[in-house]
Amino acid sequence: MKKTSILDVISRKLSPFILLFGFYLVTYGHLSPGGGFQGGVVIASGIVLLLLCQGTERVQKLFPLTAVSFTEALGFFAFLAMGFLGIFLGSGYLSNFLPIGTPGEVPSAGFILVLNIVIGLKVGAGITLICFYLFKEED
Amino acid sequence: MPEGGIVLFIVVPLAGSFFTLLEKIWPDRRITKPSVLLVFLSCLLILLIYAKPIFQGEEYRIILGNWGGPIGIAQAMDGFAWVGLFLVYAVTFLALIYAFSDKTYDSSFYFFSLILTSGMAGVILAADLFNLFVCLEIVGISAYILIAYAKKERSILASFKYLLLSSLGISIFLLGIFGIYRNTGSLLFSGVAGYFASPTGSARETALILAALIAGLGVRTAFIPFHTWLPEAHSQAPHPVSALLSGVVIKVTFIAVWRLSVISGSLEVRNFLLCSGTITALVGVFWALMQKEIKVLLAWHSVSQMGYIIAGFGAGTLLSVSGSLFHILNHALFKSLLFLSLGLVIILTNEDSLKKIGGLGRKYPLLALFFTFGALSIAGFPPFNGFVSKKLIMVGLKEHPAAYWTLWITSVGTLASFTKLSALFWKKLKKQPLSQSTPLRKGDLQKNSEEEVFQISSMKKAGLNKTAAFFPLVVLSILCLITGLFGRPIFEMLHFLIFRQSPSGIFNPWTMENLWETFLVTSLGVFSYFLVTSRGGEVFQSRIRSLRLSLDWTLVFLLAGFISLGLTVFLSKLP
Amino acid sequence: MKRIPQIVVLVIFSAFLFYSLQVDSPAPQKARDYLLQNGPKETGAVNLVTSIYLGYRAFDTLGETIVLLVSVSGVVYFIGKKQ
Amino acid sequence: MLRIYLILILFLLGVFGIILCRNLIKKVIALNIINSALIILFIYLGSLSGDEAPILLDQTGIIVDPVPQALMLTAIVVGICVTALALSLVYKLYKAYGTLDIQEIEKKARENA
Repeated sequence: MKKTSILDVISRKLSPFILLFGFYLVTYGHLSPGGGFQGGVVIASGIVLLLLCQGTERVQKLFPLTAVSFTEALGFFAFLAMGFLGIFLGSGYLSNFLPIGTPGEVPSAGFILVLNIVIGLKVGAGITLICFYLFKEED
Repeated sequence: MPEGGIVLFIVVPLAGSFFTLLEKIWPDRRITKPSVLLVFLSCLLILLIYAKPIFQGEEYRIILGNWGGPIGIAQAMDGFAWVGLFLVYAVTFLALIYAFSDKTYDSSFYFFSLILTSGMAGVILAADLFNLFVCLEIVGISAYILIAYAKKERSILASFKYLLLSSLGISIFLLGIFGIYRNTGSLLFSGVAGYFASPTGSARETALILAALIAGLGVRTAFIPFHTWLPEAHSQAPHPVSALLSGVVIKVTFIAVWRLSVISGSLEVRNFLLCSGTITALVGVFWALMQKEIKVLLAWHSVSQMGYIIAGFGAGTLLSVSGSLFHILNHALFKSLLFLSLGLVIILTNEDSLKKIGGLGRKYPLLALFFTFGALSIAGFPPFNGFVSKKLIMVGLKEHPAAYWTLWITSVGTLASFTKLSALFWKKLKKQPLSQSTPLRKGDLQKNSEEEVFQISSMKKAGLNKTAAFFPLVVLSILCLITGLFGRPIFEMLHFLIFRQSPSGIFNPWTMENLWETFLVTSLGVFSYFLVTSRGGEVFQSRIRSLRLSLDWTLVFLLAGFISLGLTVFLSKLP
Repeated sequence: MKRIPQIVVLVIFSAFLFYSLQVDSPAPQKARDYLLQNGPKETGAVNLVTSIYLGYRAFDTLGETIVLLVSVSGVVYFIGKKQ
Repeated sequence: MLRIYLILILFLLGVFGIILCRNLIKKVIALNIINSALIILFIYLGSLSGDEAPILLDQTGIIVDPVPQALMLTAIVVGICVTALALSLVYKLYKAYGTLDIQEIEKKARENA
């Protein structure tokens, strides 16, 4: 079955916008509907679209496997470290220690904004890795 | 010690697991073992710091992160949780030291076990239903991976069956959380207590909620309708993992069942637990007696000893409840001692069926000694700890004669199956065991193949570091002995931890009548051992062994258990 | 055939659920009313769902990222390496 | 009243599937059906007490109960992780036993034991 070039072109053009939308969902998580998980999954779907259409080798140049698994592990321990900071600076484990700012503007949720970004990257990397390993074994 | 420190029990193993991940990136710098040692020593240290206030009856309840309002996650640390945490850290520490001795376990094994430890600490400290759900999921997912760690066919199949069964159980548990949230609007255990004190929902909804909560947790505690996954999963896991699973993981989920049934205060759940516990004990020991593989026999024994614990809790009298907590502690000690010591036997002879090994006592007297420590304490022999806690449960069960006599027969069965297991060490095989050093001539092999013959390889040849393997066995044997000798003070301490008042009567296990009863049980046990290993017995054993439960039947058992629990609660709630 | 008793148990299970699961009235709204007043003040987030799962109940999210990390390393452990 | 019965039928569909299907992948799919049925159940409960998204930016009506939505985020990701692990176990089982039918796998396992 000859590989048509439509998929190739479309995926290359479409996935940057998917990734952009994913990052929007992550960073605006505390204002508009969205947040770490939903944004992370949208980022993962952008990368998986590339995986499906371009095949695993070419995607590995853009998202090398070691870097993705590194962000995943680091994301979890950044979350853990934020918890510890909560003890020293805030009032208890996982409590807010950054200034809250006025609710409604972008830099407003302090602790939650940083956690959102950490979770977004981690879920994105995690689900890409799962799909990557399940696809990679196929070809 | 500020109560904010409770969360350290969950977070310190997590921080430790970070270093085991680092080893994947820099494999040459060996940081896994020191980080595991550091994690467990610091956790035990924090536990000791909390010991003094806890034993004076202090209790810590915190909302994580000190957020206001009814939404925060609550955690509670009381005496009962202290005993659970001590159990988790002590037994996991010794099992991981045992794993140090075997080089096949690389850094990812310690990563999964550290996450398992933090999940178990989370289950014990949870005072919030949804947090309990998440921690159960953490314990579950790391247990699935650890069971299938050896990547053998049978262990992957056992892990997949366990995954399906406990995922269905967790979904039923979610149904229970749904019911609680719908009626109380909060997920805290205090909300649950408030609901069961004055149920706003109708009788049928309370029945659904209670049955869903207890059945969801029951799958992980393996009492009778939900026990089907345990023998396969515990026997196919690597040796330190099966010691961990039998010794600690099922106890931790039973602590959650204990908490929920105490909060719900419903008598029907207690009676259900009593009769299901006694049946589990009997079924467990009966099937254990029939097995020919060492670890399957031990796994069936975990089922039957859990039956003791559940029946003790179900009876509800002061003596039997503290006896069952004491038995949780003792069972974790001697069951992990048995799994670890027999794991060494299996590694050395790389044979795990009872029929093919014999006469190990002469070659490995130390191993035989550790095994006898574990076997005597599980069978309930006087100086060891099984004797004290089993006597407590039996005395507490006096009012329920049916349960009393079933558990009495179970102790006879336990003794019979452990004489069968000890045949490993004293029974001479027809053919002398070939030691590794004698060169095997080609002719020699055919001649011996029909008799049961095995090669004993020495510890070094099997690639085991002797001290790391024997250290946990020594510590566990000493602990078994100490908790046995100082049975009464420990019992009084546990009694105080649960009921906040010291025990009324003086419980003295060392009466002549108890010793006479143990002697009777021993003689009956040895007699039934010979009965079982007789000609007819062997045929009967192989027929029972051939009964295998397929996966969909285990799921149907789960649903049947859930329905029976729901109906008993519903029928009793009818006005 | 062997499936009959299984189907019987399943039918009883469904009947029990149909009979006992009731969702006629919404849950008491203590949490939502509390959040309406001092949700944004305490956490600064306007989206209440995010303020719950990253603020009030951040520990559940921590537990869940552990599950994700363990599951990914489990998949890598079973499928990743070429023996 | 119909909505709750539809959700319950979806849940029971999953339970029937996980027990009666012989193909392993169908059992994993049935597990997902059970998980999504529970998620819909919780969200449906939350939606009973209001009709607007829980965002406090110039909202007019009564907002929906946000707590079940936050809980279900966790349940969704837990469902994904368990499915991913189950699929990798199914893959290893397929490589080991050569078939996806649970009864053949159990027959083969009994022979080897």
